[in-house]
Amino acid sequence: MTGGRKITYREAVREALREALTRDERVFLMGEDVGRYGGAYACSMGLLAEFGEERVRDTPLSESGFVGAGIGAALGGMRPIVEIMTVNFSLLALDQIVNNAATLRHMSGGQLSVPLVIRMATGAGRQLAAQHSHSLECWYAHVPGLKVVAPATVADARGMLWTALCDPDPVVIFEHAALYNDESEVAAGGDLAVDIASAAVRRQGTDATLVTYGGSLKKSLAAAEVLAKDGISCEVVDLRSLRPLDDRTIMASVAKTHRAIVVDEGWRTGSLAAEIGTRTMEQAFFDLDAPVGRVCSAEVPIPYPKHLETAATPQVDGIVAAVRGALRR
Amino acid sequence: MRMPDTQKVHLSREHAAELLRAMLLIRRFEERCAALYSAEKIRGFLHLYIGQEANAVGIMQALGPEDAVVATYREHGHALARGLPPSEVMAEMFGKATGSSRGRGGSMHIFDAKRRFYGGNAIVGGGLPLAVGLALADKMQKRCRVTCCFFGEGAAAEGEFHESLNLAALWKLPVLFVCENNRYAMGTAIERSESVIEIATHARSYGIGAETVDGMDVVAVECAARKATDEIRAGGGPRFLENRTYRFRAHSMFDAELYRSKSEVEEWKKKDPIVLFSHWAEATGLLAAGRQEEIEAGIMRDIEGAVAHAEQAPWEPVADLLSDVYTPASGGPTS
Amino acid sequence: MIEFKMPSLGADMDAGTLVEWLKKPGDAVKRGDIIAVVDTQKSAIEIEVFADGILDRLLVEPGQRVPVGTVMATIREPGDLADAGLPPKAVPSSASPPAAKSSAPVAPASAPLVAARGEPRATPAARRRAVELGVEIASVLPGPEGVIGLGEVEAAAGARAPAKPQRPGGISFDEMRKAIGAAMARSHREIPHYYVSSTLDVSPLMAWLEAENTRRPVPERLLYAAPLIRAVARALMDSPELNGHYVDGRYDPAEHVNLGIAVAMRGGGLIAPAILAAETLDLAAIMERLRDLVARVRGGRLRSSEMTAGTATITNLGEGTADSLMPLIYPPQVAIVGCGRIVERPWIVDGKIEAAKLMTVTVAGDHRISDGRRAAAFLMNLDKLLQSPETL
Amino acid sequence: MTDNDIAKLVQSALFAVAPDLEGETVGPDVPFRDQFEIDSMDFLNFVIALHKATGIEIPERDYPKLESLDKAVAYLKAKGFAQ
Repeated sequence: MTGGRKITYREAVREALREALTRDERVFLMGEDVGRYGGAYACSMGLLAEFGEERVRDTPLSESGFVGAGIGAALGGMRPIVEIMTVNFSLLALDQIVNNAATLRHMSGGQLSVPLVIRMATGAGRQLAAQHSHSLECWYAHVPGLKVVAPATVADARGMLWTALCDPDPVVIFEHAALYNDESEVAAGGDLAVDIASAAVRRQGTDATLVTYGGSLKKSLAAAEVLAKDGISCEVVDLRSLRPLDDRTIMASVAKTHRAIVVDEGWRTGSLAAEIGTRTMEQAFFDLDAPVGRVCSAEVPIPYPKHLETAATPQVDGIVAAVRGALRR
Repeated sequence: MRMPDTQKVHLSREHAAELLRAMLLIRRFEERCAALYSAEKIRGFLHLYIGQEANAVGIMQALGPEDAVVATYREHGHALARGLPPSEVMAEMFGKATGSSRGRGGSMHIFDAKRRFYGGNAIVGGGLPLAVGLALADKMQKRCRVTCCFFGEGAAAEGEFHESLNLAALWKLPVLFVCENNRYAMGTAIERSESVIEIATHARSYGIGAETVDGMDVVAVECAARKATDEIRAGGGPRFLENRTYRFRAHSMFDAELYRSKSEVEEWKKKDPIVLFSHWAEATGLLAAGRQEEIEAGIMRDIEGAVAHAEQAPWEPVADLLSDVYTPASGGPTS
Repeated sequence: MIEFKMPSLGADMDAGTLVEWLKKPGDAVKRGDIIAVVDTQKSAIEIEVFADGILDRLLVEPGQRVPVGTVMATIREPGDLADAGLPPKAVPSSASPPAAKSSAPVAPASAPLVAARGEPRATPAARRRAVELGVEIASVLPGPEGVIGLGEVEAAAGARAPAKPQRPGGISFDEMRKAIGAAMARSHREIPHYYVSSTLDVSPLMAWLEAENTRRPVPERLLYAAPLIRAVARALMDSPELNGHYVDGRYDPAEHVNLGIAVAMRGGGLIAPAILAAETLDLAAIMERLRDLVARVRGGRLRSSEMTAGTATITNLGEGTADSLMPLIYPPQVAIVGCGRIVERPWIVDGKIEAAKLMTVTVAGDHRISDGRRAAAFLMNLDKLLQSPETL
Repeated sequence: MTDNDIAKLVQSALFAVAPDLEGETVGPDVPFRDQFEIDSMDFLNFVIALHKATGIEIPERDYPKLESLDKAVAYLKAKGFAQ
């Protein structure tokens, strides 16, 4: 990319936060340890000094309270960004997200909007065991009234926040914790907002479509690379938006490759992969030359030891095997 | 009935008539709702406010149009007290398109954005964080407004109650917490659900100025509310009122009331806020003879008008089922 | 209640596609009535019913492809009440393994599907492409894991002659070839063939025929195939070891000669429907049957009994072809008679060289049932019959 | 009746006995047998069809005169089937 510069995913999130706080006075960041500590994943490091305590607001450990306060503040005309440390903790705020943020517009007959952005870390890979490693994105993607996005690249991490803030409805952003150290070039300056409603084809291919998102994108790309050496050409679709799902991009790819494998770090049962598989059956049945494949997490709370954590979550080998299975070779 | 301690309330004849009118409107409106429920015009849950009218009416006297109200699923009383037109509230009870929430909410979810009436929350305790956030927005935008949050004593057992009190106190937010302690969390008596039955104690433990108020006395409630909102507007942070009150009707229409005795209900009915207030006002000459009948007649006309409106109002077409899930401009998903 | 099942119309048939029902529920059916038309790999076949009764329920819809043995309809016998209960299983139990899957599968989701016996496991994309390309899915050779995918369909389409993609009745050349291949491979693999041949003087036959045809008006003229068939049928009646079915290690000689007539199809391929009880028919009747068979082979509609009832087969190369052939037996039959073209050659009769019309006839027999001596006796018998055509 | 009409009649007789050939182009001077793998039964049926259509008796020895489209047209004309 010309004129680009190399930054990490974490820096991208931080830049996006800084940009948002600078561009719009109504924006403020709120969450546990976002201020003095600098954010559990150091995404907001330095922002407190720059923007002050009012706008970079440390909260008590009360997820329901501060997420609900974020909803109230959004109703009151602010543009809050609420950070929840991990998706596991977000369950304490599920009431506010599902019963309030997602419903207020509808329940009020269209009178209210909740322009709230909730960010949270998700996913396994750092040996944090069963209360810090899960991928529950699909629980949120299940809920009408919410929008759910998952930036899988540094550029998306840099760009999606602003787009989310511009949205009049609640947007939940899932940042896979294993991505924060990833480094990549992003365009310098300009309007970095990216489309959060459509999927991106990250690699073109002809033999099989890998549908994935978030932390599984790089594994899927790696698998595609392995398969390419054997002459198997994979198309890799990065969903980016988990709600709404961009059916059109998925189905266009399946129509081309005739095989779909969904790579999803969530548990298989009731997963996003299940949803995508079903939609593919509904919309692209006659394009399919193999059953839709799924590479998901094993049905177990994510274990602590490295080898078990690895075994429990989607890996390159498993993706490669699933593609070969679909191709019957 | 005793005279209020504070002399801040200037009870003009006009104001007394207004208090009586507001309480009677809720009472008669809800009595009509009960009948309409039996006639299957109103469905779902219906939690009547009858007996607690003094709370909504008294508190609203202290709030201006710029202030916000967050209420519970018993909020038709609060909505009427806040000034929502009875016809819109009734249409909402019916689920009609002209209802205050276009029929999408029903009895538990009455909203009115222009009157800053934020529902209508059917999750016990769920409204408190919203009120905290609304107040936070006001404070951050340096607007001198109060957000008043109604909830029952049952909410004090919820985590969100404590999280919200803590946050509001921590950030000195302009919230008026109003606990309508009617002694029953659905069918569970306060002694069986709360380790501390004086709910105001919790607020004080978070450093919030709190008062216990006779919730059957509309003047007492108004006085306490005026004092609290004055302190909030002066930048004193949140205040907390625990209004001791009682609902005369069952929790909802499906409640056999096995958890309380008839004699207890009868005992409380002696403290009926409308009867007490009207007798007192007549006795003190604030309410002329025959004035109440006049007010009643006007209310009945309003209610019949509201029912007629609700009956005739259109249903929302099924074709619009998916509307109001996302803001249209945001291009929300339809799949 | 009688179950009307998808019949097996040949050794090589494992499934068929219903083309149409010719009767509807409530119709009375008699033994021998044709009630359905089924597409096989070879032809559209009219299916007869083998019992009297009232057609009760139709369980298979036109266009549906079902394995042999699948109950396609139920027939109420006189005295049966209408079936008020559950419909019989549409697929015989042996054809549908129970899907006993664990509720908590740990295997990858892309584990192969369990297919019913005989059902080609073709992917949705393959099925659609097959329709687009005019390829019958059953004719496609499955790929790895027994699955017919896009690749297999496209390969099959690419291998096919492009000029005439379809037989009448929608039968593809590929499919025909595959069916013949399967049957003949089985024949070659399972049947120990022996061959015996003789060159027969058919001059008297041809002379007689020419005289006959001169006499007969055009519509009544005979082909030499007619007396030949009659002579073969009569000779077979005297050779029970050459006329019957060998099934599961048991030989069952036939009472009649249901003589399969190998009819070549334009563009390649062969089909051998039978003339039933050929030995009982006179020349005119044989000629009529032959004409009818050929017409229906061309038009793509044969009867199921014609496809299954053959007890022996004759294959007659005809004019402008070759002198002799070594045919393969069509299982479960045990013999086939191959006739070369008629050629005029020098021939010694009573020590003198004469010009004679000759035909070399080869019998292929099944060594499990008979030996060459039996076939030789048959040929001698046939020769004798052909020398007196007027008696045929 | 023109040659063309007679040729049409011959063709329809051919297609009547071999419906699977319907729509094929019939070369005028190539023997049917070579073009379409016509066998003796087909040919006999073809002769019968011509006979029925024209009423002309066609002796067996004349069969070779009907082996192609041009020849068949010429034969039928020679037999007086033109009026």
